Amino acid sequence: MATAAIAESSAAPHGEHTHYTTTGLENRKIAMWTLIGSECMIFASLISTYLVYKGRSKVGPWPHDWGCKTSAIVGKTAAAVQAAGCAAADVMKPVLDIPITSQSTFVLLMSSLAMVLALEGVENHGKPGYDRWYKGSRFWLAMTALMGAAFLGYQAYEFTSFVHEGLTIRTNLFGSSFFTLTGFHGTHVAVGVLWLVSLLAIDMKRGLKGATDVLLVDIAALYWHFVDVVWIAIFTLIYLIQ
Amino acid sequence: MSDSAAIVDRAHADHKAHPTWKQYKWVALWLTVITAVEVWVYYTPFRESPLFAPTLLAMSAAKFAIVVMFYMHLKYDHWVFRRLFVGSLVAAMGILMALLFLFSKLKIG
Amino acid sequence: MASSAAPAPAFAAAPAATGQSGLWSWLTTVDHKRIGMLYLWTSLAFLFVGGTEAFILRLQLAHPNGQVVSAEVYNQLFTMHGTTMIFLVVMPLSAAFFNFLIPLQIGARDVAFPRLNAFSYWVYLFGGIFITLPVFFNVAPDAGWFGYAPLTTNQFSPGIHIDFWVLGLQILGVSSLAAAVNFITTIIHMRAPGMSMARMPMFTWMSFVVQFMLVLAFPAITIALFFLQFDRFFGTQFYELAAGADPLLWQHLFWIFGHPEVYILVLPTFGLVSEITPTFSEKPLFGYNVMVFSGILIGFLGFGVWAHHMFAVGMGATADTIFGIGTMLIGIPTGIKIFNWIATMWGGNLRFTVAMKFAIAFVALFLIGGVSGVMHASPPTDLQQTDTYFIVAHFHYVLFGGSVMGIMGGIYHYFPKMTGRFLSEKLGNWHFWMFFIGMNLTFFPMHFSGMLGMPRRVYTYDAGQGWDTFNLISTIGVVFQGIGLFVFAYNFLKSWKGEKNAPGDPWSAGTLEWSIPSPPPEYNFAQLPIVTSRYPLWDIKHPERTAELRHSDPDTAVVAEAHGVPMLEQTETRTAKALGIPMPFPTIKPLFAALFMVMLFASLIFLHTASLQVAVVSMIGTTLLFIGAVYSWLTSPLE
Amino acid sequence: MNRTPTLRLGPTLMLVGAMLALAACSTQTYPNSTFTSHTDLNADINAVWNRVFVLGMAVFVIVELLLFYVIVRYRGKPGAPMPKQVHGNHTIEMIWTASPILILIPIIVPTVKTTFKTQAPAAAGSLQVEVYGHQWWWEFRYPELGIVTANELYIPTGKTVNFTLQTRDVVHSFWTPRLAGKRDLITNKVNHMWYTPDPALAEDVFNGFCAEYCGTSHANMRFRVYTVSQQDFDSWARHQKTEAIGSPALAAARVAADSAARRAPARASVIPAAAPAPVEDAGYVFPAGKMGAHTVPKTPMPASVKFDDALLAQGDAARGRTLITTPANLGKAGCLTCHVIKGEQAYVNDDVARGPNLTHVASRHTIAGGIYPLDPSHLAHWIKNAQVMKPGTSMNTFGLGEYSPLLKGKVTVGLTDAEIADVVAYLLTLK
Repeated sequence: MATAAIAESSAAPHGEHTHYTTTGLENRKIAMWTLIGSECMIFASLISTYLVYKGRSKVGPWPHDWGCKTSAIVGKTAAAVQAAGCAAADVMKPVLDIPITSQSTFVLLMSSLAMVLALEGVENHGKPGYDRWYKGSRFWLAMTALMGAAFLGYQAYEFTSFVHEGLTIRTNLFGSSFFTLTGFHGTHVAVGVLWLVSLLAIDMKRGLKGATDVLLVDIAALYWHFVDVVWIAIFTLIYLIQ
Repeated sequence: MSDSAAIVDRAHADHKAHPTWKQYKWVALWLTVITAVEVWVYYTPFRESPLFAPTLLAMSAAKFAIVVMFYMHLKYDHWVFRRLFVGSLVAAMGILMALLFLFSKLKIG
Repeated sequence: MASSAAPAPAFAAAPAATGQSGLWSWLTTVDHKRIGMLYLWTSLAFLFVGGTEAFILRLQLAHPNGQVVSAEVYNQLFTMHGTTMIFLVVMPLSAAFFNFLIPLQIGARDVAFPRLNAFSYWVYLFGGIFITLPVFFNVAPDAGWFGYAPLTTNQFSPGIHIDFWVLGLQILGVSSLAAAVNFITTIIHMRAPGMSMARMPMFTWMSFVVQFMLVLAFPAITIALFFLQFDRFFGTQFYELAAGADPLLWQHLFWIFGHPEVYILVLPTFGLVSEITPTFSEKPLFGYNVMVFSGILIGFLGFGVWAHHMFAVGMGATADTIFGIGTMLIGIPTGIKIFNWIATMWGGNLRFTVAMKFAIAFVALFLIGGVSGVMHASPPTDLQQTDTYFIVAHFHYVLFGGSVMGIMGGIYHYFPKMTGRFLSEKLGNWHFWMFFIGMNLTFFPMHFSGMLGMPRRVYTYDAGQGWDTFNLISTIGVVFQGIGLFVFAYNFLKSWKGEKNAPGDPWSAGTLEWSIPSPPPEYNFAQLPIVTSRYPLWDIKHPERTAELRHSDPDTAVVAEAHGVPMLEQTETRTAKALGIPMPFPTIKPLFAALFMVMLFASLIFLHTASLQVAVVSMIGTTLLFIGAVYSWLTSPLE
Repeated sequence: MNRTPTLRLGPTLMLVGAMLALAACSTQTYPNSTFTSHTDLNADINAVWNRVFVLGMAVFVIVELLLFYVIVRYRGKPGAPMPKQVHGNHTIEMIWTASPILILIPIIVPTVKTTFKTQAPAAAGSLQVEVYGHQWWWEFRYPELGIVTANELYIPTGKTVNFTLQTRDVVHSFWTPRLAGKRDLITNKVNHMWYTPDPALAEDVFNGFCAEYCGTSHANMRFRVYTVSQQDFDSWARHQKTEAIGSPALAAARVAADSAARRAPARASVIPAAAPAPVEDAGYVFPAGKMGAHTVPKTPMPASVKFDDALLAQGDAARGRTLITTPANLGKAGCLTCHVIKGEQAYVNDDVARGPNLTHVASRHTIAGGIYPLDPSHLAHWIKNAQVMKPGTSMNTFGLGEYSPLLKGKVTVGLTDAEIADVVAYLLTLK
C-alpha cells in the first residue's frame, strides 16, 4: 500500500494548492500516518504471537536457554544441561546473540539520525551552510541507506548462523515466530532501503529541493523512523527480556 | 481556483519550529546511552531480578517516545497526525496486553 | 462467470453519468462516482452468486437427510456463502456508497487518491473472481468463513481449497486497506469550507468510523492469514498440531478482526438510515451529537469484545465475564441509535417511499438481532446458543435485516442521484415485501431450531429431531427472498435505462449531495460550496428548518471572507474542461497493477499444483509486471 | 413516491403464532430442546436465560410497539404542514442513555455469578470422564474404571460427572442440548465441564452433537448419552472393563460357541471360564426398547453400497475372527491396525488408534459416529464401503471391487461379501 500511496505523490509538480484542503496538510502525509497506525497493529499481532508462543516449543534450539538435540532437556547453562543427562556433543547453545544484535540495533538507531539530517538537508537546500557535503541531503540519504543495508547484513548473518545451529523457520514454534517477526521487519527495512536509494537517485539526477521534495523525503523518513521504533520494541521484547 | 490562503496559513501556524541539528544529535546520544544501559544491564546480576523486565520496558518505551516525538516530529506536527498515531498505538498495545492476558502470559494482580 | 460478465454490457449501454461512455472509459475511470457504480454493479452480481449458494444450502436442509448436494459440496457452499456475502457483497456495497457519497457529502471534487481508489476496486474485482471461481470446479474453500485452525492446515485440508481462501482474503484485505487509507485522508482533509466535523452528514461520520476500524482490524487477520499461508506453503509451525501450536491464537487473531468486521458491515448502514429517516420524516436527525458519539463508541467498544465468539473454548471465568459485560455495554450506544431514529420519526410527516420502508424495516429487524445479541452476550446462556442455528438467526437479523435491508434502502434513496433516474416504486414495494416476509420466514424459525438443539454448519440432520418444520419454513422463506431479488434486478436494469427525470433534489433532503444535478457532473461542484450548518441545502431552501442550529463559527467566517460566495444550489452541467477545473486523467494503470498483484498472489498456488520452479518463475514474472505497472503509474501525471 | 401504504401486520402475527407454538412444545416434539433442567448446569443456564429472555422480550415488544405507533400515528398526509423541526432533546437523550444500564444490571449480576459457579473445579469424588474428539467420532474414557468406549456415554444419575475434554485432531465441541451447554475440544488444550444429572433421569437417553465445524463429516459426528442408575452403571462398567474375549485360547472356544448360537437374542453370551477376571454376565446395557425414536438413527444408506443381507445368515464368527487376526490378512482386513479389541493381538494402543475401541462394540446401539444403528446389515454395509457411507471418514473401503474415494479407485485387495458376513458375525459377539 505504501507504494500505492506514494504513487499519487510522484505525479508531482501539479501544484497541490490549486485544490482546496480542510487542514492545509498533505494528503500523502495523512495517508502515511494512517498506514503507520495500521502497521502498529501488524507488528502488535506479530509480537503477541512471538510472546504467546514463547516457551511452548517442543524441541530446541531455544532463544535464551541451553538445550539438547536428542531430548527436551533445557537448562540455564551448558553444564546444567549436561548434568541433566545430555551428551556433550548434543548440547545446543542459546541462539540469540546479544552482542551482535546490539551492534545492529545501534546501526539502525544511527540511521534514524542520518535520516533526519537528510530531511534537514532537503529542507534547507541552497541555504548558507548547507552547501557543504556533510550537511547535504545526498550524503545523509546515502548514509541512511547504507546503515539500513548494514542492518540487513547483520540480519543475514544472524539468520545464517541460526540455521547452522539448527534453527530454521520449520524447526519449532520459536523458529517460526522468530523468523516471521524479524523477517517481516527485515522486509520493511529492505523496502525502506530501496525507497531511500530511489530518492538518492532523484537527488543525484536533479537535486531534491522545494516543498514537494521535502514532502517526498518527509514521508520516506516517517516510514524509516517507524521501522526503527519497531526494532526498538523488538530488541527489548525479543532479545533482552527472557 | 482561488484558494483559501487564510485557512492554509492558519494550519501552517500550527506547526511549531522543527528541532535543530543540535537537538537531533542530543537525541541520538540519548538513544545510544539508553541502548548501552539496556545491554549492560543484560549482563549484570540484575537480569535475575523481577524488576529487570519492567526496567527494560521503561527504557525501551523511552527510546520509542524519543524517536517518535523528535525524529518523526510528532511533538511539533499537526494534531491530526498525533491523534492518528497515538490512537492506533493505544489500540495495538491494548490488543497485545489483552492477548498476553488471555494466554496467561500476564497475570492480573 | 456471471459475477464478472454481468456488469459489462450495462456499462456500455448506459449513458455515463459524467458524459463519457464505452467500456474503455469504465476500465480507465478514476472518477469516484463511476468507481462507486462499479462497486455497486459488481457487488450486486456477487449477491446473486451468494444468494444462489444460500438457496442450494436451504434446499439441502429443507428436509431431514437431504440429498441435494454431497457433504463436500455443501461445506464449500456454506463457506463461500459466508465469505461471499461478507467480503464480496456487503463490504463492497458499503464501499459503493463510500465512493459515491463521501466526496459529495463533504463537498469535494474527488477522493484524496483517485487512482488508488481505482486500484482498490480492481483488486476487489479480481480478488472476488479469484476466490469465487473455484466454486465452479469443486475446489472451493471448505473450512467455514472463519476457518478455524488446525482444520485449515495441510494436515487436515490437503489440496488447494484453503489456498484460495487464504490468498483471496489477503487480496481483498489489500483492497479494503487501500480504500480505508484513502477515505480517512479524504474525510480529514477534503471537506468543503465550513464543513466542520460537527457538520458532517451522518453517513460520512459512520463511514469515517468504519475506515478506522478497517485500518486497525485488518492487520490482525492479515497476520493470522500470513501465518497460515506460511504453514501451508513454507512449512512453518504456527498452527501445526504436532509442534504444540495453540489454535486459540488463530481464533483470537481472527476475531480481533472478525468482531470489528461486524460493525464494519453494519455502521455504514446506520449512516444510510440516518440519511433516509430524516428526509422522509421531513425532520432533521434527532440528537446528532449523540448519534455521532454512539457511533464512535460502538467502533471503540467493537475492538474490546472479540472473545465473546469464544465463550465455549475455555478461556476461564474471568475472561468470559470481562468480554461478556463488554459485549452487553455495546447494547447501550446501539440502543441510543434505535431510540434516536424513532425520535426522528416522532412528530414527523412520514412518507413511506420504498427507501423509507427499508429504513424502518432495518430498525425493526436490527432490533431483533440486537436483542438476541444480548442473549448470548451472557457466557452461560451462550454455551447453549453458540454454534447453533440461534446464532445463524441472530447474525442474519443483524446482517440481512440490518446491513442488507439498510443498503437496499440506500440504493432506492440514492439511485436518482447516481443515475438521474428513479427506481420504480411499484416494483420496489414488491421487492420490499418479498424481502421482509422472506427474511423473517427464513431466519425467525432458526431461533427455534437453534434453541431446540440444531447445530450450525451441518450438511444433514436426522429425522425426528424436532427441527423438520422450522427448516422447511426457512427454506420456503428463501423462495420469497429469491423472488424479491429478481424483482429488484428487473427494476434496477429497467430503471438504469429508463427516463432521465430525476431533479437534483428529488426528496427535499438537506445535505450537499442534493445541491448538485442528478447525476452529478464529473467535477461534482462547479463552485466549492460554503457550508453554514449541518443541512446546507435547507439553509438555502428552507432556512426555517435549520434556524435552531448554530450557523456562525470562525471557520465559516474566514471562508466566507476568502470566497465571498454563499452555498448555492448548483445547476451547472458544462464539462470540467469548459469550466477550467483540473480533473485527474483516466488511466488503465491501476487496473494492471491490481491484475498483476492478484496474479502474484495466485502464483503461490502453483506450489501445490505445479512445481517449485513454476511457482518461482511465475512469482518473479508477476512481481516484475507489478513493479512495472506501479512504476509507470507513479511516473505519470495525475491531472 | 408520496403514496402512503400502511405497514401490514401479517408477518408480525405470524411470528407471534410461531412463538405460541413453541410455548406449547414438549420434549416429545422437541427431543433436543435446550430448555430443560435435567442437570444442575442446565438449570443454572436456564435461570440466566429466563432473566435475559424476559428482559429482552420486554425491550423487543416495547420498542417495536413504539416504532409501530410512530409509523401509524405520524404517517404522512398530503399537504400536511412542515412538522416541527426538532434537532434533539438533552433530557430525553440522557434518559435513554441511562435506562439500558438498568436493564443490563439484572442481566449482568446472575451472569457473573453463574459464570464463576459453573466454571469452578468439580467437587471431589466426581466421576471422571475423558472425552476425546476425533474426526468424526467420540472417544469416552473412564480413567478410574479403566474403560475405553466410543460414541455412547453412560453416566450415573445423581452423581457429578467431571468431563475432561481434549481432541486428537481439529477443534470439536461437545454438546448434549438437553443436558448442558457446550464446551470446545481444543487442540493441545485440556478443557473441563461438570454437571450432575437429575436422579429422576434413570434410564433415559439423550442426543449429542459436535457443535464446532470440524470438516467434511461434521454433521455425522453424533453421540448418545445414557443416564442410568448407579447400580446399572456399576454393572455396565464392571463388564466393560473386561476383555470381551479373554485369553486367545478361550476366545477361540468362545467364538466357536458363539457362532453356533449365532444371533440368539441378548443373553449371557460370555462363556464362564477361567478367564483372568471371570465375568458372570454381559452386564447392564441400555435396553434397546427404551431408545426413543429420536435416538435411533434414520440416516438412509447410500444406494451405491449394495450388500445382500441374506449372506449375513451364513456369516461365521470363528472364520471372521481368523480373518482379521491373521497377520497375513492385515492388508485386506486390517481392522486391528486402527481399532483396539482388548484381548486380541494389538497393533495400536488406544492413544494412537484412529478408530473406536471395539472391545464391546456389540453392546452399543449405533455405529459410525452415531449415524447408523448397530445391526448386521448396517455393519456389513459399513465395512464394505465406509468411505461412501460417511463422507471423508478415515475408515477404508474394504469391499473387494468397491470404488474407494480415498484410493480414488477400486479396491483390489479386499473382502468378499461372504467374508464381510463372517466379520460381522464376529463383531456381533463382542458384547
